[in-house]
Amino acid sequence: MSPNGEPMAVKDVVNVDTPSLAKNASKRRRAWNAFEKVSEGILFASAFIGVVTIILIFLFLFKEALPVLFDAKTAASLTASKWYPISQPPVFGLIPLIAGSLIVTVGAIVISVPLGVGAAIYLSMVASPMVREILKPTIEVLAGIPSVVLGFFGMAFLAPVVKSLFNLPTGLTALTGAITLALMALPTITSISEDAISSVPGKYMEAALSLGATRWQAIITVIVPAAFSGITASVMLGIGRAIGETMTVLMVTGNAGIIPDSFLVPVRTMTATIAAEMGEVARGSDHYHALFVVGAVLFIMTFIINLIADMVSRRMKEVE
Amino acid sequence: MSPKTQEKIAFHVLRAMTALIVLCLAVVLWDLFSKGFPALTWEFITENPKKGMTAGGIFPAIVGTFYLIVGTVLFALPVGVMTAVYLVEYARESWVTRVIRLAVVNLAGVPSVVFGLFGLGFFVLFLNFGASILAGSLTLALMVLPVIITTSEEALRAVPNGFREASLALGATKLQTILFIVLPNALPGIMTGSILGLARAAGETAPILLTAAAFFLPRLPNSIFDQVMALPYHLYVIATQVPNADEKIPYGTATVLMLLVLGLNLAAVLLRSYFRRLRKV
Amino acid sequence: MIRTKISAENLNLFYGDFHALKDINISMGERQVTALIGPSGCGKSTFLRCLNRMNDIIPTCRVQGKLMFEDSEIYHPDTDVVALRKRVGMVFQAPNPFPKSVYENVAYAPKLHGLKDKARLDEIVETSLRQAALWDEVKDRLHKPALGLSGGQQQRLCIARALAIQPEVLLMDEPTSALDPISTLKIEELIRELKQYYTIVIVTHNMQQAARISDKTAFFLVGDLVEFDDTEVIFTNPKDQRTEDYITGRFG
Amino acid sequence: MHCIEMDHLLKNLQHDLLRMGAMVEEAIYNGVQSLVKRDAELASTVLDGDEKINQLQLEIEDRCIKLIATQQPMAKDLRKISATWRISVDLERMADNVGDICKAVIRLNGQAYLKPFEHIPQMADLCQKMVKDGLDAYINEDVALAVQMSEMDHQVDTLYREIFKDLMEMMSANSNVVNQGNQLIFIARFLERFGDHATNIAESVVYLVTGQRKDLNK
Repeated sequence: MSPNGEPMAVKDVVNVDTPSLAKNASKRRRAWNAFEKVSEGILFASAFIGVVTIILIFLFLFKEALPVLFDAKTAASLTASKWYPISQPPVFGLIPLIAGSLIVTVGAIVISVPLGVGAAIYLSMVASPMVREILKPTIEVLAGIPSVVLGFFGMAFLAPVVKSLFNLPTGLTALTGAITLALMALPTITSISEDAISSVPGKYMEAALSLGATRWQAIITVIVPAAFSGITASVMLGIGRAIGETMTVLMVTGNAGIIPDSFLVPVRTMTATIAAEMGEVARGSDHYHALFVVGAVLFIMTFIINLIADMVSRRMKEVE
Repeated sequence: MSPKTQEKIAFHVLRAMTALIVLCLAVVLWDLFSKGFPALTWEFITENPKKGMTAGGIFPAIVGTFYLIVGTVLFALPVGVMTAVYLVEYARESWVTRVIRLAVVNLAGVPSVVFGLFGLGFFVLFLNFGASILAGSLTLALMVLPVIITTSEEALRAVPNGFREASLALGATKLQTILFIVLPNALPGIMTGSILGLARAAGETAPILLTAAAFFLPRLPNSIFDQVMALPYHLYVIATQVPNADEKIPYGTATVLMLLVLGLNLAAVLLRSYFRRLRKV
Repeated sequence: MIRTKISAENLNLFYGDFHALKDINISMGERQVTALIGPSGCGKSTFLRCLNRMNDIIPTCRVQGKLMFEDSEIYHPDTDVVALRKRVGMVFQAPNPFPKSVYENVAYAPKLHGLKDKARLDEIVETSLRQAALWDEVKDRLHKPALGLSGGQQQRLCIARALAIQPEVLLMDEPTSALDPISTLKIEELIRELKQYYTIVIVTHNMQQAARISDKTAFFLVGDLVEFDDTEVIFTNPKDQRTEDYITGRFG
Repeated sequence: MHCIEMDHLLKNLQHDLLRMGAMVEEAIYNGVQSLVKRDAELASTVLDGDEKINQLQLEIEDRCIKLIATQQPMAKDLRKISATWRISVDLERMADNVGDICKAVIRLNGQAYLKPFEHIPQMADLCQKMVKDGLDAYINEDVALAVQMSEMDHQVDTLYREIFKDLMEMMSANSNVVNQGNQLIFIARFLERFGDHATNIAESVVYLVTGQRKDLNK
């Protein structure tokens, strides 16, 4: 293993443009240095587009929502228990819409969290690698189904089932909405929880097993708590996805603007209201601005959920 | 009950839960495809809708969705990747960086219909683009931007720091290191993430509902300021607003949309595994 | 008389408020192997990374004092880091070849610095690989992925990659800590060979390694350069009690 | 994988030891010559040379220490260093013995001898051969040769006893020769010691090759 004798004479070729350590020693270096500066500027500018967007969204929602809030009559009706935008005078009660969004979301979460987390534990800790390699992408296919397609499925397949099962006048109910939304939230929850659980270091499991725990005890007492922040984040994202979902609920919840008293009645969510009515209102009318109020409320609610999710995951990180 | 029995029961319950999810998926796919595939004829794909959308094809909707996706890519991909590069490679911990991150996180949480409202207020009305491909694409782009930023960030962070150090130590500049080492290594991840983002954009209805989609427009758009039909919106319209349409039409439309979206997803998955295999010797 | 290649005069380095290097005075000779030893966190790697300014990556890092590369001040505001790094190459703790072919790894830096001539590149790749004692093992698989090589081969590839731009100084940050004993021995042999042409500064956790391969040894302790002398002196008759304690394993 | 560096350093060390051995060989030859030829001048030259040998011994010892400190020798490498070190010590003592012989020669200061030498040159020849054999055995790692040296040492011892007996008889017969007789007994005694040290070299060689201790000094 003797190297090939003489040092190479490449220096004349490679280092030709930098005889000294001084900056800008050559044209080429000067050009690069300038190019570096400009590039960083451009990158920074594009990174700021996100910030600009969120500010603009905020501004536009509230700019368009303000006229309703400043008009005493319409502002008063916001707390009404009915959403009758085309009656005379119109009633823009937000409560049924918020209630509608909440009931559907809660329903979806009640269904999807246990299933999703359970499946995540199964995939990451119980299933053989081959089964996981097949099932994880399979479940992620659910995430790929467009909401309008799921809505259509809910309408065409699920609603008749719900209708005949509970003997209802219509199958388009909060329950139908909750089930379809659960289908949408499931892959998010499963996939992210699975990642969180899988990324718990294997040594934890080994340590627990070496102390005489069964795999199941190790999973429940060590692995899942260690992955808790990731699981929480997945649930929060699932909630966010469910509450902001539009087309599915628009198509399957029946859209009745009243406060629901059970899961088996039609409800009207905030998102569906905007989607359904915005196309038909006159620009600049009270109704138009009222829909922006709905949008603003929705925006704030999701904002808060995101904030909570962020805080939870940050606190968990600090604990670790 | 012994721990061993507990374990057995628990594992069976978990297995059943997983099976239930897969079963749901199977039902959805079976219902859609069993009724949708028979509708997929050459005419259905290449012809305009007829008789008030109760018959005919969905060609304009397919083309419209295609235009919207292309528009979205053109805007979202460069901005998203550049943002990610800035955040991963340049940003130092400061309030500016924190604000950018906060914005991205919150942008990801904004409901699609709110993007629609914003697109309507900003692009359609304020910038006066009208309901158009341009307004729709920009709205969709803003919506998928966080997806692309986040996945690109992850892909960039997954590039081992050793590569950067090695390149810098060899006398490469920061930009050269990013261009020649970091980005090529992150490319599979970026592409996978971007395709997943686009798949989402392709299937979205709410943002284009208010900004781009035409209820019925049996011709192809002439410019980016034209309205277009789009597959998801078309499905919504015929499923809810056209009471006496042939069942084949919504099912067929849903199937085409699914094939498009799942195809994009599949492409992303294949791409990822292809690059993974390429990595290994 | 051995010419001084790198020297530090009252060099201080801070990470934020943390004083990581304290008044370092040292002078390293041309074509000598200088080993930096000391317990973890003693500042030896930090010092090594000053020499090609890899510490620049860390935002909170501040440097005071004088650090000279021949006649140029390394931390002078007008110093071009890129030009510096071309002359001061580095090999890292874990082998980190780029996920490219063997050939592309070695050709990376020459290409980067503007060399396009294919024949010339071929020549550089071959010579660098020969110098790194790797040529015979990889000459039939130059265009296969570098990640298919063994750990020891990867590290020698990294050395070849650093040699391809003909640096004058080679910094090595624990280059064998991730390798098995046989590969380690090969790298050590290589270092002895390379010292004919290059000034080598090596950080090592392994005192014995420092003893085996270096001409001079510097012992660092919590940011202080405690002792710097001929390796044989350090290992047979250190002047400072702390050095003695460390190398005899009676530390702490 | 063979450590090239270690081999290189060991070779240097070995080379120094051989150099030292050659110096000792030369010293014993010249020392005995000075005795036979009653050449006090030669004797003092040899005596001066002793300083050089001492210096070389220190150098070898230093090299051994540095080798152990820096190269972490193991197994045979380690035995080689230890054997070399010990041999260098024996060689240094042997040189001292030669020095003592030379001092005796100087003290005799050209006196005419009682009778022609017979046994002492024989002893000297044997001793010289033992140094040579010892170093050959060391270089070639030849255990057989090393073991044979035990026999030579035995002969040296026998010769010494005879010389001692002869000289005692002569001295008790004639008190005028006590002084010269004493000096000659010293000389024989130093040669005998020289042989013992040479046997030590053989023992070191056996240890170097086999790792076993063997007593060759019976």
